[in-house]
Parts: sequence; structure tokens; C-alpha cells
Amino acid sequence: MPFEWVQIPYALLTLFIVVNYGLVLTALIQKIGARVGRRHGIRIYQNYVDLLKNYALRTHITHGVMFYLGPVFRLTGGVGLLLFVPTIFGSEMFSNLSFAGDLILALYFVFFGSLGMALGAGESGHPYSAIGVTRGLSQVTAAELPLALAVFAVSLQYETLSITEIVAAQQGGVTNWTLFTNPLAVAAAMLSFLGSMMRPPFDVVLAPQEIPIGPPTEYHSAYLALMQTNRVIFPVAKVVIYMNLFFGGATGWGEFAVKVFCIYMVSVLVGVVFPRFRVEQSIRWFLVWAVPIGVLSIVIA
Amino acid sequence: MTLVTTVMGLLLALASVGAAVVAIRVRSLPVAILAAGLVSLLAAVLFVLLAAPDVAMTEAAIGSGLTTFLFFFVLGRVRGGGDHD
Amino acid sequence: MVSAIFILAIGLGAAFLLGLLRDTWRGLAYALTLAALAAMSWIAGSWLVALAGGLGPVEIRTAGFAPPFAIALRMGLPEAALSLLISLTGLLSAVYMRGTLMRLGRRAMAVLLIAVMALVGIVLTRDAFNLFVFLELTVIATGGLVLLSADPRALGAGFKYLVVAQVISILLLVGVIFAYHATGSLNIDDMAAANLVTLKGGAIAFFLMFVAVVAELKPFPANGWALDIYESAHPAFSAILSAALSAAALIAADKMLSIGGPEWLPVASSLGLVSFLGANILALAQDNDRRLLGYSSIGQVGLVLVVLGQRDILGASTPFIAGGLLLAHAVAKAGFYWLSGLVQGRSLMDWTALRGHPVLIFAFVTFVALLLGLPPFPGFYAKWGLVHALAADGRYLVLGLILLGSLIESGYLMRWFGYIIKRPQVDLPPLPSLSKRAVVLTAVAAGWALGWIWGEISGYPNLLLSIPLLFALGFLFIEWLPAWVKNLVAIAGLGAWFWYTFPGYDPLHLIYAAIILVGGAVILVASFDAKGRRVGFYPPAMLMYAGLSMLILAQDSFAFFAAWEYLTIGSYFLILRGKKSEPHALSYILFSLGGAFAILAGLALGAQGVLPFDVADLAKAPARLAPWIFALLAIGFMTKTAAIGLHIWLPGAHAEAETDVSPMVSGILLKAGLFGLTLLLMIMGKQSLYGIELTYVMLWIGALSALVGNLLAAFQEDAKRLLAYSSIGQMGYALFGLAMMNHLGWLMALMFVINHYIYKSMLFLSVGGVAKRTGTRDMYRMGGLITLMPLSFIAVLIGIIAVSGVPPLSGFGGRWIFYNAIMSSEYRLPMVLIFLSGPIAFLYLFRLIHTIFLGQLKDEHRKLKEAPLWLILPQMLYVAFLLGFAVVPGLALRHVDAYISEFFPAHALIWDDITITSTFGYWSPISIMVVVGCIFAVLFLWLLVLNHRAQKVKQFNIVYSAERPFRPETTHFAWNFFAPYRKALGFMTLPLVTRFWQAQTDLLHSTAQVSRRFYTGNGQTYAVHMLAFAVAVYLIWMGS
Amino acid sequence: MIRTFFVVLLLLGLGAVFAGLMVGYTPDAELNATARYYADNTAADTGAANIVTAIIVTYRGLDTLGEVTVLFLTAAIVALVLAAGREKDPASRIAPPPAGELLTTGSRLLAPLILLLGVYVFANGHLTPGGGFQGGAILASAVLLLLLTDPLRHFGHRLISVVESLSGFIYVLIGVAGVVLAGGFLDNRILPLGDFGALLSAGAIPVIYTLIGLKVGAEFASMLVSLSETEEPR
Amino acid sequence: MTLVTLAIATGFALVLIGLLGALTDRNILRMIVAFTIANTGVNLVLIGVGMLPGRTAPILDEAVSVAQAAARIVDPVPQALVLTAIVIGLGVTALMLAYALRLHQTRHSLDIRTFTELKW
Repeated sequence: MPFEWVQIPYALLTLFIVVNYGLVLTALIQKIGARVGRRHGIRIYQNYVDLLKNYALRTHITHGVMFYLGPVFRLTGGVGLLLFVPTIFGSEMFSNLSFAGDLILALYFVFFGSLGMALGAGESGHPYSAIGVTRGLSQVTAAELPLALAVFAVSLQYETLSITEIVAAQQGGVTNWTLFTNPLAVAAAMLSFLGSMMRPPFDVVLAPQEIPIGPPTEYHSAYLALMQTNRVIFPVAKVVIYMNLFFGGATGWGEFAVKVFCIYMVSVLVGVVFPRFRVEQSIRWFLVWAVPIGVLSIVIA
Repeated sequence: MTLVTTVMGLLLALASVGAAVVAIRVRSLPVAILAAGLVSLLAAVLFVLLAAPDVAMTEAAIGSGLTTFLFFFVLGRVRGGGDHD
Repeated sequence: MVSAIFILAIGLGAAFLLGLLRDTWRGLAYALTLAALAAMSWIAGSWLVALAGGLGPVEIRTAGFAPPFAIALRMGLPEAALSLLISLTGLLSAVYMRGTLMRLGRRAMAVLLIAVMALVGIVLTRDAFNLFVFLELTVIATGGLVLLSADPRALGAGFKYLVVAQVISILLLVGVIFAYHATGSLNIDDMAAANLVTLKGGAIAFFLMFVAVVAELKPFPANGWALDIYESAHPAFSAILSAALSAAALIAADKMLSIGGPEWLPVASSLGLVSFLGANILALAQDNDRRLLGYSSIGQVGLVLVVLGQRDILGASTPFIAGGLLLAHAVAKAGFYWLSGLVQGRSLMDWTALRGHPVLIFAFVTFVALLLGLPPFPGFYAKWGLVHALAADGRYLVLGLILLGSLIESGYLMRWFGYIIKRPQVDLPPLPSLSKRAVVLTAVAAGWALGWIWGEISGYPNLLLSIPLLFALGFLFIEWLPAWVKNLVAIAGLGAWFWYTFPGYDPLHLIYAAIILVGGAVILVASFDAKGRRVGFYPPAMLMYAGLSMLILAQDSFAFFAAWEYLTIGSYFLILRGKKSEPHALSYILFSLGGAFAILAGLALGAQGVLPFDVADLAKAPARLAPWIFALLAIGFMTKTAAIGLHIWLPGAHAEAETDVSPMVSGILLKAGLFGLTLLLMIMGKQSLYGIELTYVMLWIGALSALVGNLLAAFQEDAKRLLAYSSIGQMGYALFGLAMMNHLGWLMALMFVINHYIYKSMLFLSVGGVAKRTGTRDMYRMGGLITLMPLSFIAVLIGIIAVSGVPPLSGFGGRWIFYNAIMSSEYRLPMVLIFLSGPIAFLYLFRLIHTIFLGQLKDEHRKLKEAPLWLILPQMLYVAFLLGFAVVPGLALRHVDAYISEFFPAHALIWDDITITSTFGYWSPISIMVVVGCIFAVLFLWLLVLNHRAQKVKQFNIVYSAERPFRPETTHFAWNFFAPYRKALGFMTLPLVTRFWQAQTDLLHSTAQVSRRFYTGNGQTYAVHMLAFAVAVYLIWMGS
Repeated sequence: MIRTFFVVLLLLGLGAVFAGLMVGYTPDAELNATARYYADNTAADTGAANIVTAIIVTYRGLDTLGEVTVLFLTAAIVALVLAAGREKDPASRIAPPPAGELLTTGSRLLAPLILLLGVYVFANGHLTPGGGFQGGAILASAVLLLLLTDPLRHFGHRLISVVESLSGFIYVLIGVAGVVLAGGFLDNRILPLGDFGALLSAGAIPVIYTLIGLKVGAEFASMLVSLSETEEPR
Repeated sequence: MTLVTLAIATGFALVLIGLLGALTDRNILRMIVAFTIANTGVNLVLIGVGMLPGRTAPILDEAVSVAQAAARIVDPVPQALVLTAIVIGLGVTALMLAYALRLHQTRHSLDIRTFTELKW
């Protein structure tokens, strides 16, 4: 897959679509969550407003170089992740920059943003930043494991690490989806998915009582805007990977929108039902429930 | 080998063993030393019976003679700490 | 040539002549003594030269009649060597004891002369009764020489010895007379020819003679008396006792064995083994220097006895092996005792007095190396030959026990050395006596000379003459130069050697060579930071490099193992230099030597007695043994890579080492183990033991190492320990890669070799620089240093990105290859552990950067400066290199990839211009770098546009309103950083392995403590021991 | 007592060893080769009538030299041991009561006779039983006698030590002469063997035995003197 | 029982008795005494072994001519050895006595258990 210059505008187009989709999606989900809790919830365009407002705000404050670069890292991670993965199967246009690397690149690039963010938050000097980071990192290590196992199982199943080829192998009917051909792997991956979406019951990482008054409050205005942008891109990018690996990918933007929404909703629904775990509880939970399934999936594969 | 020598030998042997037992059992150190000297002397006689006159002379002179003197020399100088407690 | 009888005649004549002198003419008497000893040495020496030149053994008849009618002596090569040893030891001890001898007068000198004469007599005589006479002379002379000591307790010790000697002489005499009765001859050769043990009554007679002579070897446990003498006698006499008397007694035992024939060889071996192990275990518990040396002596003598007992398989090489061990022991032990006379205190700790006297330290090191059989000393050649013979003949138990005993021995000797270097120095300076020092130095010179001689006659290239070693040793002579000059020389040397050897490397070796030599030179740049002369740094450092560079050049197993030992020793001394490194250096050297012994045993098993043995011929090892060889070698190498279970030495050793040493031992030294594993797997391939595939086991070990290493790293408070544990994890990955036994696994392992060198060296330097400035390595005492030490921060940042494998840096390449590798691997289960350990790496890496550079700056750190330039410089080189390697990994990897294809043709990578394609996926490092770079740049510029007027505000100008937690440390955010993680997974980090090894050492120590109670100090009891020993040997012999 | 019991047990073991030796022992009916050689050739080889002496002085001369050395060594060490414990100042010693006149005179008379006997014994060593050691012991008993009568008599330390050393040194020289002039170290044939059975025969044997006698006597004497000069316990 | 075996047996008995004394009696002087007994026993064993029943001393004189010697005399070698052994035994005994004297001077005791400051 050689590089052509035209891929840059195409990639930007993908980015544009996903940002908009993400803004709407997150708002929608918040709304659903509120309704379930018998609250009114935000307006569907609220995210646009917040984002634009924050981009418009001006500040003169920085806590240092890493503080300054933190959001940049973060968003680079989100955008990069999105662009390293082909969004729409069969579309030369929306295969993005996936020529740079395969599934492994995507999996490891997930950490790029987190790392940068953590560094930035760390430099703020805010004690809670450390708490948040340690919780997040602790949990993610356990949550990533089932995913890694599932991915390995899937790669073994299709004998490739190329996302495009994995999607290609799932074409030709719903029954060809990994969901049905390798349900164990998908189960493991979805459990992992719950953990990595920072939603209940695994959201102590972002524990509302402490963390939001911590580092994110130091990040304001444009910094915050960058992070908000990431917050709409990153989950979508992640869901896209899941979609490609387990749910047959998407052949058009419509299918894309539906599948992403559905997958995302899984984590929301679970979060509504379960109480919150402490970090060590969630680690154990992943190890006890998700990991064995993942192990089983690769043993069988 | 005549019977006489055998009997003599037997007597000497018994005597020397007896003297040896006395030497290690008796409470008094001087007696022990003397008994040991006696063992040596009896052995010297046995050596004569065993056709070893050179050895007999040496044993008598050195084993029973000089050695015993040495012991008494030393004994004289360690009076007090010398005996069984 | 002067007849050898003159050695005896001169000794005696001079002794008698001394009586003619007036008691006041002590100077003259002393001169006469020295002259006589010198003359004896000269005669022995001239015989040695002549015999070594090819002259056959000469029989010397006394009284003009042939044996057995008159006493005959024999002067052969061993006799000449030992005579020279004995008379020289006597001469040197006489020089050493000048003061004592002059004080006590001619009688003491006469006793000394007669002692030496009698010892030579034991060596020369071929007559059983004459042997008895000389032994008695030795006993009595010993009884006299013990009194030279200033220690009043010597009196009691001497008496105990006499008591035991009485028992021994009774047994010997009875044995001799019955042997005479059975064979009609007193001549030892006649007895041997008549097959004494087969004659009626001959066996018991032999038994009595044998047990009496063996008793003179002070066999464990019938040796309490000997230790008391060792402890209380004048050190110069202890030197004679340990060196000369042991030598004489051994040759007497050898004579006995020549009578006893093959039936008695196993008995000798067993007695020797019991002595060797028992004495060494007891030595562990000693605090008195001379007593410890005494135990060590007994152990060494036991070892030689084992060798004598193995002569049925050693054959013609017995003198070479026994002689090597014996002479090394003698020189070392005499040297030690002489040295102990310079030290004023008697506790091991009092030897700290040697610190600050490099020459004496060097002497100590030489003696330790001699004793332990480290190259290039004779013991090394000897153990090499011995182990090979034992392995070839299947005497594994003996082999194992010998190695175990050697390990214990190195335990207490190395621990002692650690005390000297590290414990608080006592205020008792070593005696200034020049003559005594000269004697010690003579022993040192003799030790090195022996090394050279053994090298010459070994049939191998002389170890002492290899260029890298000579280069390293050369630093001993330029220790007086300032450090920077030496550093320049060292760097130049490494570079020159690389340039010189460059054409000879294949791609695989080239990688290792480049890391060792070029990489070593880069790390040495940081050493320019050191001020002053830095005594004691360069010789060991260069010894380590010498070992490493010889290791990768080694073709035959001998060169390989010698190089392995060099690098182990060199690195041990280096590690020991760290401030609190004493216990860690000790555990390092013990594990390393244990590993080295495993390697030795493995190589020996592989060689099956065929020497020299090309390492590559391991492939031809018999199928029955191959898995065992494989396992032994693998364990040996994995000790070096600190695979889990064998890892407990690493954290301390790496963490406590000096700033520029940590990268050497971590970045470079660990690769020695990987190199070994690479070779091993390349040559031997997969092996199965009891149906279990060993590479599969290694796979699990690698995965477990990766997991536990990473996990433990996450829980460290000490930054360097964190990095050290991280190394365990990283080596686990590499091991895992190798054990996969496929193309990509190997490629990944080699990628790790390169990557780990770069980032671990860099991180250790950065952290070391930080620790240097802050004065602590505890991360919770740091924080917020980013503004003060930006360059260090950059290095760490780049480092952790690379380690964690996050794109776009080179660590990702490793991960990518890894995934592709496991795709083609046959095994899946161990991957789970690797998957789990991957993310955990993030934990510790993040902790590292966060807690040091981010967060709150400590008040006491407000005025810190950036780390010294010389530390930063190599770090920046590494940063540049890491970036470069990230973009064009192909520069190094393509060639390796092609090379590996020779072994594993399947799954080779395809190297298009910018994309690397595997069977399963693809990877384009340049694209990734460009894409990430562009996105980053665009976003950064955008933020700059939005927020270009940002000003730095005070750190605590934050919304958070509470007081910042400041003291105590436990409330610091960096304390127990991953507490929840510990709660969840802490059970995996329980120090089970440490506890296991601790239990082993505790067991050994308590065994020693309990069994030393056996030595009650009661001379009578010792005599009972002696008798019990004899009876026990008898019963065992009867039983078998 | 456990210890005694244990020792007895061990000695029983040793006794078993000895018993084994005795069971395996049968007295020779004929001399073995070595002994036979001595029986047949001593007279011709050495000219000595007393075969034991020939063996001691010539055939196994090295043993004997060692043996003499043992005594020399012992004497030297006894002197060393006891010198270390001796008071520096001899005047501080308490003088014991003098011996009786009769004893003193008697011993002074007897001593030369004893000395003469000693000389006779070692000078005839090659012909009759007895020799250097026995003679030496007799010499020493003369000294002993003198010591008994006059313990603090200043003994001729110097004389004793000169005799001791000189005789030893000459002994070694004779041994060396054997190497140079005859067949080996301590070969007695450096002097003519003379008439079999005569006093002055058997080559160097009488000379050596005389030296041995002197030396042994001197050494015993020296030991006795050393012991006698130690302090009485307070 | 012949004289020879008798001598040897007596010798061994003396050795054992001597050793028993030497190894159980705590008094140093008595230990030395016991050792002299053991030494005497050894000497007896040696001579006994060299004895040939019914023969005479190895001295050539009118009674034993050179020609007859081989058939008439006992083995001279053990006798020579014993001579040496006796003297050596005396040497060792004297040495031990001197030691005992000095030990007594230092501690005013002759109990072997007193001199155990060196151990372990």
C-alpha cells in the first residue's frame, strides 16, 4: 500500500466525519444516561458549544513544557489511532494512513495519548494527577490483557495482523463476523472494552469526587479544547478497531454509525447497571473473568 | 621354643598388662609413672626373650629409665595441679 | 647437578652447625639459616629445571645399597616441584619471621631448618618407615614452631597436636610393620609391586598406614587440633603448615595410594570430598581470619585428595591437575597467612585495614583468585581438566560435590573481600614492615608465575598472554595516572580492538561486538566525570570488557569459559565499588560462579573428555546427554540474564553500582548471558528431557521473568532498583524470543539486545545523574526536576517511550516483531504472561518519569543543576541513536535477519524500501514517524497559535486548595505509587525466590554453626575424633 | 560416662582392626628377602657383626640420622618451651636445700664411671648389643646423677651444646663423605672395613655410633638440664 | 599360644590400654603416661612381628656364623625400626612433658579441659 499525497485530504475527511459523529454520539449517550436516571440531560449540540467556547478562550498560563505538550500528545494519540486504522472497508478513500502499520501499531499507539496526558498532568504538580494516573494505568494494564489475548486469537484465526485483511475475512454475511466465528475472543475483548472506556463500573479512574477537581481543572481553554476533541475521537477510534476486528467492519458510513453506536452502548448499559469498582477490585475482576476467557480463546484458536 | 620361655613370656605379658592397667587406673600419679616404667621394664625383658637384646637395652635405658626420670622431674614441678581432683 | 640428598644434608648440617654458634651471634645464625634454606631451594630449583627439561626421575640410594636393603629417595618432577615449594616457603617464612627468630635465637632457627628438611624428606623418600621418621620429625618440629607465636593459646594448640600425633604414629607404625611382614620390604615401590592389599593381612596393614597418612592431611572432621594451630600459630609458620606440610602430606598420601591400588582410590576420593565440603561449610561460620584460612586449607587439601583418588580416570594428567590445585593453594594460602601477619586484628573485619593499600589489596585478590581457581591461575586449568575427566567418565556426584564445595568456598572468600572493601575501616593500620610485605609480594609474583607456567604446559593458548587480558592488566601499572588519562586509554583500547577484530565477525557476532566494544566506549565517556585517580576502577572494568570481547571471539570451550570467568570477576569488582553494594556484589558473584559452574559442567559433559573442544561441536553431543548439557548451559546463561528464580542478585547489584557502572553491567554485561543462550540454541536447538521440551520451559521462564520483573519494578521506591528489575523483565522478553526458536523470535531477541543496551544505559545514566545531584535514589524524595534537569528528562522520556514500545520509537519495532513471532510460534499459553507484562511496563516507566521529573519540586532541590556534562553527553548520543534506530532499524536488522535465515529460513522479513513486511503484517517505521510527527507538529502549532502567550506560573498556583502533602514521605504521591495494584497483584511479588535462596544459605550457615560445636577445643576429644575417623573409615571400607 | 563408653567402643573397633591383623598373621618360617640379604651380606657389606647396628647405622642410616635429629629437635624445643616460661632474673629463684655430702661425693665419683660405661656401650655397638642410643642414655644418666646431687650447678650448657652440635655436624659430614667417596649418603665404606669382629672395624660404623652416642647423651643431658632449670612452683 | 603371638597380643593390649587411658583421663601428665604405655605396646608388636620362633639375636659371633646366619637369626629389620621408634617416642614424650610443664605454668592446671580457649 504505497503512499500517495491524496491520502492526506482523505484522512482529514475521515477525521472531520468522526469528530462530528463523536460529538453527537457522546452527547446522545449522555442524554440517554440522564434519561435513565430521570434527569433532563444536556442538549444534543451542547458538545459543539463547549468545544468552540473552549477553543475561543484565551489563557496565559502554563505549568511547564510537558503541561503544554500534554494535550498535544493526547490528541496526537487520538488522531493517530484513528488514522492508522482503516475506517471503511473496501474504500481506498477511507483506509486512511493504515499503510504505516498493522494492528499492532494501532494497539500500541493507544498508549501514546495516555502517556502524553499523564505527563502533562504530572507536571501540573497537582497531587490528584498522580492518583488519577496510577489508577488509570493500574486498571488499564489488567483491562488490556483480555483484549490482547482476543486480538492474538483473532490474528491467529485469520493468520494475519492486517486489519484490512481481517475485515475482509469477515465479509459475506453476519455469520462470518468474528462475533460468531470466535465468540470467546469477542467476549474477552468486550469485557476489556468495558474497562477501557472509563465508564462505570470501571470509572473510578476518573472518580468524579477527586479527579475532575484535579488536573483537568488546571487544563482549561485551548488545552481543554484539545482534550475534548480527543475525547470524541478516541473512543470512536477505539470502537472502530473493535468493529473491524469483531463485528465485520463497516462498508459504508451508515453501517459505521450504527455499529459504533451499538458497540459504544454496550459499555453504557453495563455502566448503568453495575456499581463502581475500586481499582483493585476491577483488576481482580478482569483477571478472574476476562482473562480466562481470553486464554481459552487462544488455546482453542 | 622351650616351655620355660613360653611360661615366662606369659607371666611377663600378664604382668605388663597388669602394670599397664594399674598405671591408668591408680589414683596416685607417681605410682602411675612407676607402673608405666614397670611396663617398659617388663617389655624389655620380653624383648630379650624375643631375641632382641639391642632393643631390650634401649627400652630399659630409655623407656623405663630416662622416661621415668623425665616424668618425675616434671612431676616435681607441677605439684599441686598434678593429681586427680 | 648436586644430589638431592644434599637438600636434606644441608638442612641438617646447618641446623647442627647453628648449635656451635654462640647464642649471642644471632645475626650470623640467622644468615646461616637463610643461606641454608636458599641453598636447599636452589638445589630443588635446579632439579626442577632439569626434570622439566626432560630428565627422567632419578633414584637416590643411601648407604650405597639398592632398595629395599637401604633407604632410597626419588627425585622426579613432582618431588622437585614440591621440594622447591617447601624450601621456598621455608625461606620466605624465615625472612618473614626475622624478628621472632632473632629474639628466640639459634634453637628456633634450627627447628625451622629441620622442619623444612623433614618436609622435603617426606617428599623424597620411598621408604615407608623412613616416611614415618620424617613425619615424626615434622610433628615434633611443628610442636616447636607453634611456640614461635606470640599467642599464649598456641601452647594448648601445640599440645593437642602432639596428642593426636601420638595416636597417628601408633597407627602408622603398626601398619608399617605388618606391611613389611606381608611384603618383606619397607620400600613403597616394592609394596606396590607386591600388591600389598591382596596379601594376607596386607589390607588392614595398608588401611592403618593409609589412615595415618590421611590423618596428616587433617581430614574433616578429625582435624580440630589443626585448626587451633592455624589460629594461634605464628602466621609465617601457619604458612609453612598450610603450604608445605599439606604438600608433603599429600605426596605421602599419594605414595600410599600407589600401594593401595585402585580399590582404595574411591576411599581417598570420598575422604577428600567430605573434607572439602565439610571444611568449606564450617569456614562459612568463622570470624577469625586464620581459622577460616585453616578451614580453607583443609578443604583445598581435601580437593587435591579427591584428585589423587580420581587418578584412575585422570591418568597422566593427574600431576598437572593435582599440582595445579596444590601449588595454587600453597602459594595462596602461604600468601594469605603472611598477609595476615601484617593485619593487626584477628577478626575478618580487621582486614579492612588493607583498604587504602592497593598493593596489598591486589595481593589479596590474587590469593583469592588462586584459591578459587579463577583464570589465569593454575587452579583454573586444573579444575577444567578435573571436571572434564569426571564428566567424561560419568562421575557426576563427585563433579557436583566438587562444584558445590567450590561455590561455598567462593562464598566465604568473596564475602571476606567484600568486608575488606566495604566495612567500616578499623583503626589498626597494617604493619609497615617492608620485609614482610616483600614476602607477601613474592607470593603474589609466584602466583602469577604459576599461572603463566600452567598456561604454558596446559596445551591451550596461554590465558595470560591474550591481548585483552594483558591490556586490562596493564591498567594495574598505570593506576597512578589521573582517571581521565586512563579513560582515554580505555576508550582507545576498546575502539582499537573493535577495529582490529571487525573483519572477523558475522552479523550476529557483530551486534554483540558493537555493543560490547563501541557501546562500552560510549558508556566510558560518562566515566570522564570521575575526578582524581579512581584507583581500582579501570583494571576490573577492562577485565570485564576483556572477558566480554574474548567471549564472542571464543571458538573452543576453554577460551569460552575462561572469558566467561574473566567477565564475571571483572564485573564483580566493578559492582563491589558501589557504596552499599557489598551484600549485593556477594550474591552476584555467588550466583555468577554457580552459573559458571553449571556452564563448566555442561561444557565438560559435552566434550566427553575430548579436548580442545569446539563449542560448535555441542551439536554432536550424544543424545543421552544432550538435554542435560543443554539444561546446565541454559541455567548457567540464565543466571547471567537473571531469569526468574536466578534473579535475586540483579536488583541490588545493578542498583548499588556506581553511576557509570550500572549501565555497563546492565546494558552490556547482561548481553553475555544472551550471547551464550543464542549460541546454545543455535548449536543445540531443541532438546527434550523426560518428554518436556526444554525450550518450552525456557519460554515459560522468559515469560515469567518478564512478568515478575516488570511487576516488581512497578513497586520499587528506588529508581535504580526499578531499572534493575526492569532489566529482569527485558531479559525475560529476550529469553522468550530466543526460546520461541523461530526466525522472528530471534530477530526480536536481537532487537532487544540492541534496544536494551541503548535505553537501559541511557536510563541508568540519567537516573544516576539525578541521583548524583539529589543525593538519593528514592523516587519519593524527588519530583519536579524537569525544569532543573531538562536534558536528563528528555533522555528519560525518550527512554521510556522506547522501552514501553509505544510507537514511533524503536521499542515498537521490537513489539511488532514479537507479535509476528508469536504468530508463527507453536506455543500460545506462555504468551498470556507476556501480554500481561507488557502493560505493566507502563506502570514502572511512568512512575520513573513522573515521580522524578514531574509533580512537586522538593524544597531542598531548588538549586540543583543539570547532571554533569559527561553524563549527559552519552545520553544525548543514545537519544540520537534511538531516534535513528527507530527510523531505520534495517541498518542493523537486515543483516541479522539474513543471517538468521540460515538457521530459520521460514518467516523471514521482507525489506522493501520503507516498509517491512512479514508473513502476517507490515510495518513502516519511517511512515509512522512521519505521520506521528506531522500530526504532533500540526496540533502543536495549532495550540501555539491558540495559546502563544502562555507564561509559566508557579507550580502551586493551582486550583487545588488544600495543603500539599509534604511530610512524612508516606503521604507523598510517589510513595507506594501503585498501591491498588499491589493490593490486587501483590501476591505475585512476594519475595519467594529470595526466601528460597535465603533458606538455602541459612541452612548452610546453621549447618556450619551446629557442626562447629563439634570442635570442643579439648585436645583429648580431638584425639578421639581422630580415632573415630580411623574406625569409621575402617568400618566403611569393610562394609564396601 | 558417655565419653568413656564412646572411647571404649572406639577402642573395641580398633581392637577389631588389631584382631584382624593377628588373624592374618602367621610367623614367617624363613627370613624374607630383605632380612635374608642382611643375614647373608651384612658382614661383607659393612663389616659389622651386629646386624641391627649395621642396619641402624648404614643401611637405614637416614632413619637414624632422623632419629638423632628428633632428639636434637626435642632438646632444642624443650629448651625453647621452658625458656619462654623462665624468670628473667635467676637470682630471684629460691635455692633448694643442698644435697647431702655423701650423695654429692658419691655421685662425683660415680659419674666418670658411668660415662666410661656409656662410651664402651656405643663404641662396641657394631659388635655387641648396644650402641649409640643406649650408650648415650647411659651418658645422660651421669648427668642426671650430677643434677640430682646439685641441681643448681651451673651446667656446661655451652659444652653440651658444642658436643651436641659438633657430633651432629660431623655425622652429616660423614654422610656427605659417603656420597663423595663411596656409594651414597651415610655409606660406611668411606673407611676400611677392617677385620671382622675387631673394635676398629666395620668402616665408619663405630665412628658414627660414637658420634650418635655423644650426641644422644648431650641431647638427653640438655633436656634434663632444661627441665631442671625450670622454676619450682611457688 | 606361641611367644610371637603372645608378644603381639600383649603389645596390642598395651596399645589399647594406653589409648584408653590417654583418651579418658583428663590429667595431662597421666595422658602422657598412658601414651608411653601405648608406645611400649607398639614396640612389642613390632618386635613380635619380626620374631621367628626358635631363632636367635641377629648378631654374628662364634655361635652364629655368616653362613648360618640366614637360618639362625630373627629378622633384624623390626629391631632396627623399634630402636628408632623408642627414641622417637622418648622425643615426643619429652616434648609433651615440656608442654605440660608450660601449660601448668600458664594456668596452674593440668586438666586438658582447661585448654579449650581455641575451638569452633
